[in-house]
Amino acid sequence: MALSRPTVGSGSLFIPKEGFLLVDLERFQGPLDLLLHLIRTQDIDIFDIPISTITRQFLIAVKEIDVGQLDHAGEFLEMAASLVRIKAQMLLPRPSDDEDQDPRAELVRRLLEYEQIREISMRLKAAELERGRRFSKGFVPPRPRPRQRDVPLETAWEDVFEAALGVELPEVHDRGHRVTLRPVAMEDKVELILSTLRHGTRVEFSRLLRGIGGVEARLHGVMTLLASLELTRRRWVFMRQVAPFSELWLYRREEGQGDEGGGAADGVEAVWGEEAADGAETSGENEPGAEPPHEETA
Amino acid sequence: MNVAQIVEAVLFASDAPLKAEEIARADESLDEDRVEEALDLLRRFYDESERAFQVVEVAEGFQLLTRPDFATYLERFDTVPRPSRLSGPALETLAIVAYRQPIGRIEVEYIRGVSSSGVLRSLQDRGLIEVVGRGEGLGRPLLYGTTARFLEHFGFASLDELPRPEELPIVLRDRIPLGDDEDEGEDPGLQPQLDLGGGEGGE
Amino acid sequence: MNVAQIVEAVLFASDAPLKAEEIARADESLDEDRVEEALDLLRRFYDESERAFQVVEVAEGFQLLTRPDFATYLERFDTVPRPSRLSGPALETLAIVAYRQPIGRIEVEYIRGVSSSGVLRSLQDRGLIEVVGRGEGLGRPLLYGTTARFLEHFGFASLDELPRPEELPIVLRDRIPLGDDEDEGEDPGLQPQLDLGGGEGGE
Repeated sequence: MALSRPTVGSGSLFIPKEGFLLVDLERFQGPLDLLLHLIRTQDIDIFDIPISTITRQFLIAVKEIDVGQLDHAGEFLEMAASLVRIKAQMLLPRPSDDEDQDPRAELVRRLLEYEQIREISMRLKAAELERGRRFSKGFVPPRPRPRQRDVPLETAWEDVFEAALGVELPEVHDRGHRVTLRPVAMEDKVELILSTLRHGTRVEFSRLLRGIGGVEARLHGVMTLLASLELTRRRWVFMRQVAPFSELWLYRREEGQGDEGGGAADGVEAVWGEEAADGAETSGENEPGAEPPHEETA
Repeated sequence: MNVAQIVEAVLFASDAPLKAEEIARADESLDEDRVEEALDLLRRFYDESERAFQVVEVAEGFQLLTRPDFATYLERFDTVPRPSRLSGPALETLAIVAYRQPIGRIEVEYIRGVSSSGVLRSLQDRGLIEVVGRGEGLGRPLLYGTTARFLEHFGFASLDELPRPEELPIVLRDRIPLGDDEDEGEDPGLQPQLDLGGGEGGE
Repeated sequence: MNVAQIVEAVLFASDAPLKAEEIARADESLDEDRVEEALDLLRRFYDESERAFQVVEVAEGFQLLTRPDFATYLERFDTVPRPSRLSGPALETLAIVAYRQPIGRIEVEYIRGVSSSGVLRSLQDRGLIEVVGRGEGLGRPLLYGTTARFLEHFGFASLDELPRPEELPIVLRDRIPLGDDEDEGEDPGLQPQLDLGGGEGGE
């Protein structure tokens, strides 16, 4: 991923002066941290965030993410999606200009709250450091512990019974901790779309999300959309929607329609190309049309 | 044996803070008040005789700890256990739990913007937070709160010693355009929950 | 900082006895002789001011320990049985074991959604549950059930007396099977908890 910096051919994109965007994303604890960094280092009034500028900068930074490596890549992308949504909402005429209707309000609230939490955790760190300068008694001779068995128990059956009434099987995501720990990988979605389209010429977007519910649904939706956009940009698929909010269809582009060189200068291209190639290899399928524009040298 | 001696022996033989009423269990002749008196006496004696340790109020109890000035000498010894340091994510998560307890995982994740089950788990394993109940709603989510060990780790006497939001440079009140919260219904800043901490302090 | 203070701090905070030459490493200004002098000074001071602790020389070096005369208080302090209540997690775990016995740790953790080896251990220590057998499958897991003490404490003549009203969660009332992977013995989703569970059990 270090190969291509966001040189981003299109001149429309904001290129930071000092290059502060070229920071190690691992340094940031999450999307809110990154957003705050962008806002605070540029002396932006947090109550009047220039949403399109910030969105652009955020997207540039997020393009740096190597999804396979960064723990929280999914969350960065989810934030990217909601920034884009806010940006779109800003363009819509609002009923009145009262502040409550500002699409940015919730984001601002979250950012301020997060900043406060960060300040508190810095204070905690200082307290930890201070406490670390004091030492307790190092050696305490072990003495026999009282036998728990001899300890009178004050608990009544009602307490146990009440606890029994409260027992509930946790939701799937609650016990499958790995599910939430590991972000939804975009390459999986790319692979899902490609393999689905191998068996048919088109597929509904909603069908790609079938069977996914609960808290995960949103993230899966975002990742599937991003994967679709990526494949569209690479001209492996195209998308069609008849009317706003109607079903979104993904169509397979026929062989030969694929654009060999398609935007290969873009940094993202290389990253995704690599992962898509890996995916194709493991599944043992290498359709000529689906050959990613990627050289094995990297 | 006078009271101060007994109290000193008990403090000296413990590796964790003890509440006055716990210390009082050492002898029938003791009660909380007499223990507190003895603690005062010891505190003054250690100060006047310039002991290397003092009586420190931690986690709603009392503990003998070395004065901070001796840290540089002590850090050279392998036989002196090193204090542990928490990671950035752990501190951030603890800050949220401390101020918003009882709080569920989903809310923690909404505030942090990143998934947090791993870090919550590890804080639980270190005894810094614990499950304090279950919330309403779908799946009756587990709610977390801080433990006595949390206070101990940071050297706080009680939750009251946490910085109050109004002391922080970033002020949440007043200026926030509290809009129609789109999905998360409840999210009333940090303010109200602090009372909770205060109430527990128990004076 | 005088020499005696430094020596006192080191002796206090060290978790093992130290020889005079080891203590001398605390500061460049120290050597074995000066440490020995300081040790003498401390020894006399503790005696004269009738501290509850003293400098003790053992084979491996010097240590600060409480005087033997206080042993009875310390013992008492530790063994006075204080009536205690079960915590929320303990109540929940006990309820699950009571209604689903015999049950293994993995299943308890599956239902609770959190690692439970610590809380199972403490219920065992309290004599409320015990190992009643081993399950089938990988590793032949220990199965827990309630004890006679459990029945006695809660006033049941036998387990048949446990109420099973309608409002009891179905997972406890009808003992619905847990997941489709039960027969495989190991739920991959539980893996992380397994590791952590092991850690939590430690003293």
